[in-house]
Amino acid sequence: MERRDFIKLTAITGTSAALTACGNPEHQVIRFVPDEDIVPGIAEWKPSVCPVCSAGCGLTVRIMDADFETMRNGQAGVVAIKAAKKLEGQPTHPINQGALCARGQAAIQLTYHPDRVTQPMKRSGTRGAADFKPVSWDEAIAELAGKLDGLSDRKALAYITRPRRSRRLEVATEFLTRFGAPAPIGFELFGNEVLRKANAASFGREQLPTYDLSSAMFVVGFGADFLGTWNSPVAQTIGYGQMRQGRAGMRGKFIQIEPRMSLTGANADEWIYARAGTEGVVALGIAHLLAPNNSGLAGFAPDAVEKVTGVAARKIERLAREIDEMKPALAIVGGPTLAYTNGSFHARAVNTLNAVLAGSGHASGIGFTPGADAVRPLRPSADLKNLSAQVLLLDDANPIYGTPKGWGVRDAIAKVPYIASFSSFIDDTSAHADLILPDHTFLEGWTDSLPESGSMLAVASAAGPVMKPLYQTRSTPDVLIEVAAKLKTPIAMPWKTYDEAIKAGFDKIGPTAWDDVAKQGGHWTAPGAERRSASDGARPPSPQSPVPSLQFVPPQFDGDVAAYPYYFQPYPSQAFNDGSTAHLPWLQEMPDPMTSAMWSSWVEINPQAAEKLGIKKGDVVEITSSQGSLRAPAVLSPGIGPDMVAMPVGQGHETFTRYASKRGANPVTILAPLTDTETGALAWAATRVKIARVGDADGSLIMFAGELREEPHHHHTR
Amino acid sequence: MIEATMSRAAAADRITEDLLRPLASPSWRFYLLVLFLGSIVAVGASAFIWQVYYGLGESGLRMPVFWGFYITNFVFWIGISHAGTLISAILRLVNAGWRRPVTRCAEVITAFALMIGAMFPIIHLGRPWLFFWLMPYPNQRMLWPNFRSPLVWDFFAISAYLTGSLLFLFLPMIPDFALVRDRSTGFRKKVYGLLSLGWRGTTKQWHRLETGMSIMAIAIIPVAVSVHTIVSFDFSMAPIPGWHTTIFGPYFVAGAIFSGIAGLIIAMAALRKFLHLEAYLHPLHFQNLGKLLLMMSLLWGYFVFAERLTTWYGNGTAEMNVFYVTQDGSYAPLYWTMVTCNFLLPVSILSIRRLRTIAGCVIASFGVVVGMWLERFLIIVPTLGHKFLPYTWGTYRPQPVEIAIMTATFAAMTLLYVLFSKFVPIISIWELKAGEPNPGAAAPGLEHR
Amino acid sequence: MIRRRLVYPSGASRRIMLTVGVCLLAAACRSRSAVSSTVYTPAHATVGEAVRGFLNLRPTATQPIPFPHKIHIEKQAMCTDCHETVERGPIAGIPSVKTCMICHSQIATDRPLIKEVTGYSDKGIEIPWQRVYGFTREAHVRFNHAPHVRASVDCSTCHGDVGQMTVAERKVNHTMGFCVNCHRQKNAPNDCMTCHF
Amino acid sequence: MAARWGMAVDLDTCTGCGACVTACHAENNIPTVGPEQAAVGRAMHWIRIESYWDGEFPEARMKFRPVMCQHCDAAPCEPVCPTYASHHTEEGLNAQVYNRCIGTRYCANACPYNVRFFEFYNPEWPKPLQVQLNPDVSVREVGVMEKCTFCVQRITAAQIDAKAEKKPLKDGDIKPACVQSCTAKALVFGDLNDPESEVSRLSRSPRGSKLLDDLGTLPKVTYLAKQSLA
Repeated sequence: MERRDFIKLTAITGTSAALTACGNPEHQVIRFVPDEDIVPGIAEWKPSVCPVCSAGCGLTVRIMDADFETMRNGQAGVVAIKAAKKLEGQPTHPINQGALCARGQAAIQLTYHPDRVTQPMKRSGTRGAADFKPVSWDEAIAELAGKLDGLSDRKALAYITRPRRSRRLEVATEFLTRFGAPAPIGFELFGNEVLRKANAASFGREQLPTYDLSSAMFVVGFGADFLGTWNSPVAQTIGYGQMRQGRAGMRGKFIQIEPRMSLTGANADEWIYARAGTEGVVALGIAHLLAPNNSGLAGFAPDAVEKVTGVAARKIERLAREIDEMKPALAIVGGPTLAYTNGSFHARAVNTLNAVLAGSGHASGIGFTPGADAVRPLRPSADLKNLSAQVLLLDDANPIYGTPKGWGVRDAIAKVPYIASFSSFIDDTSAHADLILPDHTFLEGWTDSLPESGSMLAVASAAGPVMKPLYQTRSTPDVLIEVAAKLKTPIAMPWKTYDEAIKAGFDKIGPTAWDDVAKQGGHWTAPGAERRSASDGARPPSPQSPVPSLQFVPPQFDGDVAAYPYYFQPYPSQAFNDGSTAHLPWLQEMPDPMTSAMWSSWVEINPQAAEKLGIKKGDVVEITSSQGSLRAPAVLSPGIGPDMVAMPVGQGHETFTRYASKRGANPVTILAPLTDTETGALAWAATRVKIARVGDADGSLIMFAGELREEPHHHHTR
Repeated sequence: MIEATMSRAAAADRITEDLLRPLASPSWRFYLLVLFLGSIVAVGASAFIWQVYYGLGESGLRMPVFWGFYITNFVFWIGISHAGTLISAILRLVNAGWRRPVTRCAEVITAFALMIGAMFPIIHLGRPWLFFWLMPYPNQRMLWPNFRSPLVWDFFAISAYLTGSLLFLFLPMIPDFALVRDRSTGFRKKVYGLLSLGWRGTTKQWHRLETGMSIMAIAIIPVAVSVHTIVSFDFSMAPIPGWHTTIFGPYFVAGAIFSGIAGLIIAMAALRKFLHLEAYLHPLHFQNLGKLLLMMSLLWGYFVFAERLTTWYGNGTAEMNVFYVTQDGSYAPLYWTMVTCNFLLPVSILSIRRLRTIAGCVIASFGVVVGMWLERFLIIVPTLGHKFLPYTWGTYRPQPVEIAIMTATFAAMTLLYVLFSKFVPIISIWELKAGEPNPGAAAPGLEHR
Repeated sequence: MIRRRLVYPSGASRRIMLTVGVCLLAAACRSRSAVSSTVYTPAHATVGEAVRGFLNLRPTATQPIPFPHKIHIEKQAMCTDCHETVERGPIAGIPSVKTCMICHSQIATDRPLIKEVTGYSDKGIEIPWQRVYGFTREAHVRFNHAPHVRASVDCSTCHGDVGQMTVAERKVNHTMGFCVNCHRQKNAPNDCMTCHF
Repeated sequence: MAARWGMAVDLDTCTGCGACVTACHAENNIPTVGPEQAAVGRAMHWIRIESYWDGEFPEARMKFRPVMCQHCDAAPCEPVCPTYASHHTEEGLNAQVYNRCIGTRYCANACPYNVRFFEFYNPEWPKPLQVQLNPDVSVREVGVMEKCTFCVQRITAAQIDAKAEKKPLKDGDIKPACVQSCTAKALVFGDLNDPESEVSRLSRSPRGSKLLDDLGTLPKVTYLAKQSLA
């Protein structure tokens, strides 16, 4: 039936009418007089900022006239608008230098998504049933203000958002502080608290690093998917391209060490499998061989390392030799490697290796984007665990989807008497809201970002609206400011509007900074000027200083080996990252680079392991952890250890628009609530599972590719 | 002496009687059959409308298998069409006496099979309403079809062959139409009168007819050969594994005649049974056709062997991928069924005289029809599904519309045949009489031969 | 009266093909009134529309207000005053009622027709002008005015002497032959890709 | 001299990230067909990133190869089209003329690279997704074949502007959507008739080769081999 609906030809109106009707009266639709001056057929370009991840890439948006179906005083009709047509990288932006990743390209569909929340809504059904009825903005804001006034304890106001450094967040923080509530909780499933803390210790900067890949001759990656989803992928990929072919006659070598081959690992000259939770030991093994003064690393002689990690001592020695020959070298750690209970150890281990590499007479390839202090710190994700609030504000965060059952976020949220969400879509968490105050999309309102990494220049991106709002939505910071004013005892916010807040920030940077916003969508010192060596901000130890002594902290995994024989690695998918873009049709239909899967979720299993279990490609398997179980089709991948299964995060939403609801499975639901022992950050790669084949292929695995071997028959007959 | 003449005359009359009997007012069985077949055709027609209405997506076609059942049927029916004209033309030229009862039912197959086959290139179009862009016609945009395209060659080859076969079929019917005209009254008389083009059986007319027939018989043979060669070009011109081979021309022509004979044998057996023509279609006819079929089966086997061996021996990666999937991959069951039906079955039956009975021939023929259909399918689909880049490999599952349309064509063939045999003597009466000793008595004007 | 213009060949022999084509096509499209639908698709709204598109038939545009080009031109208005973007972009642009009001908020406000215009403007609704020229969707023509204007092709070459018309009429048949011939004479590019992409 | 448009793809820098795939959808009004249709092999990606496994665990490697229409100089799809819908332009583009296409799908069968896609149904955009559609590119209807055009709309626009401003096109002025978005700058587009253009330079590279070169289709896309040191 669905298919029939999908395929049936249906009537056309609106845009097409002008073309096909050719004066057939039956197709005449009312055309309203546009409230902007429309120049038909001629494109203009306006700067903006990519909203999809915290990298904060600069955009130029192509704008042209388009017909939009709308209502005016109760009358349905068509009006010509200036509409965004295409997002492209902002060529002068220091982070993405004109490039833009797949998720960024698809971001334009956020604005035109058919299931957007088009106006404020009030819960009309039971909690979580996602039944809402429209209300006016005045009602909505009055209601929220009322609820806030009603708070006996002002600390009982909680605000969950994505830890995305921006003036936008500053407005929220300011609002909360002045209201007397605690700072916002920055929630991100694939957070980087472990690395920030470790960098604070090693470099004195609690910040994600910026890597100088372009001048490196040797790069060692430890689990970091820095070409796919991690940190500032576009900036890093540009650097990677330079490292490979950007320098005449020189080509940098790249090695990735991880238990499951990530997209980044797939691009390595050599992919080295290390037992889950031991990656850092390999780093120290290499450091041990390279450090002139390695007493601190006594325990990490190649043989010892081989025992722990399963990486041959010979290999480690070879690596050390090659690195020594091919300097400058750079080590990158991130992703699952930092998501074990001993994540901090790995971070420190790799930082040590970098220190050693830098120490031996080369500029460290690690730097830190200046201006990290521009925003105030947020509360860590872990605070969600004991979340207890009277009023909860959800800003672009979906914790019910992104937290393990063990954190009890679902129950906590159920207990919160009043929840307001600023989301543009009804997602798993917003479905539980009592009030929805839909935000503009990044194209319709002001937007800004203060990238934490990706450039050695201080970057402040900001841009005004590139098109008029399509619906009755309002910019969330503006709403907060308005609510502040509507309180019984109004809070005096330092700014009247969001853009004022942004401007204030820019005026702090410099006199001309604000003018650049209109010109290029942000302020940064012109590329080239004030280019600092990548080691700035880092504190490379002098060659003499002894390497700090490190002890290997073995990882703990939930579930004992006998019952749960396989490590379980959920990983950010190339299309959906942490799942926040799963509702964009282009990304749903984009074939996954490694498996070619579309519209699906799947479980990656090592072929040998699969053979033992009698699992063939596409078979439905059940993955069970101590926390629960899920079902998904199997994909056989030679890029994963026989002791591990992996699954992309992104699908398996309960509710998230027509494209993502009830599609596939969500691996987060079976994660154990283990945390990194030092930082308390969620250790999302620390769960063990068992797998069982539960059925034949059920068609839920949709592949674009027919074969993933170039000579399949030679392969099969092997 | 007189008695002899009498008896001969009597024989002639008997022939006429027997062969005109089917034209007499038909029984309820006939109407039932027509209704039944007609409804199947109707279902097929509506399936096509449905497909046009919703889009070609209703078929099982997909990337990269863009051709499936429709083109398979196209090649299949064009193949069947080689039964008649070619065979009867050859038999006429070699003046094989036993041809006389066979020729017409053979030529009819050609005419109808061609009409049906020629529909498929239109049925399979993404935008069938623009089918006429395949034809050259003057227009102010100065746009012509692309004469480099084998599909355009098809258009010309098939239309030429169809015209030729229709003429070839019609010429020998004229005297019989005249015969029917003379024996009928009223409206029927008028119609057959028109059809018989004022045939009076004068020596001049007989002479003209004979010349015309022999010209057609000679002309039609190269046309027939060229048609299926050109059909084979649809595939062999594309530089993709399994298609791009020089053997396809002869291979297709042989296959066509092969399936054609099988079709003819089945048709004749049916006629013999249902129109009670035992007296005219003798086991001898089936034996002779059976021998022909056996020969073609061996020829076909030789072609397949040669084609497969060279592929396997050459061991080109791309070719071998197709080779694998057909020989021992997902298409293997179909492949080996094809070999059984086209080779093992007919050879084992027909090479034994005892088994070369009517029943035996019919069984073998059914095998061949199935086998040859599979052969066309196996030429098209596995290749398209396994081109050079394995990432793009795909498969194909036929959908209801395709199956409905295919079934309809088989029903249509039968229907047309049944109707034809109701309105035209399915065995050429005058030729048959001419075959009798001292034909002069039956057919005045043939003495000069 | 409907003016017939067949891009497709006319004449006895070809009419047969057309009829068959039309029948197929008629089957090809759902008969459905063009009610606002929740999806956008290039599918034909009605059988009628599909057939018209196929035969390239179009009724003469009947304008809600008989706009007199002649008068405006006589009043020294330039084509480009109202069809603003014709020199800059692909689309000449049917002027918004806003444009009309630039002058007619003062000029000739008392005339009944101008009152109608003002009426539309007050209601905030565009005057439902009907297209005089234009291509069907399946023609896939991407015409760009600007380069033609730059190549100093006079408006009247393709639109007739609108300056002398009261209500604009279709004086020139924009058949492919028409375009191609002109491109030949001016040896402008004649590749299909020049216009169809 | 007329331009001869070509592309170079550096397999050593391509990371397989998929930016080009989405960018192409955004630029060229390529419909998303939805899960049911994608499942039967009707997903449309004018540019795809082929990924191939090589070897077994733990020595397994993965190769990425972006494949779009190779705009062959001797394109097998062109002669077989009965209506000239698939033909070669003066600038060496392998054109697909939608309005002339009657949907025989012969071109797709003849194409050794399988880069041609067919509109099996009329595409649909739940409103208001259609507001994003690029007005410079046709929205194709049911029954026509389509494929990568090297973003001919961008080429044409650039040429018209250049003519208007009376200054010649510079190398790099024209960037198809995929090239424009490519994060690792692995895709380079330009005029092969200009020996100085970057794409010409790369096409002459010793690392360069053509896809299925031995078929003699003379592609205008050059693939620069991965220089693996492993």
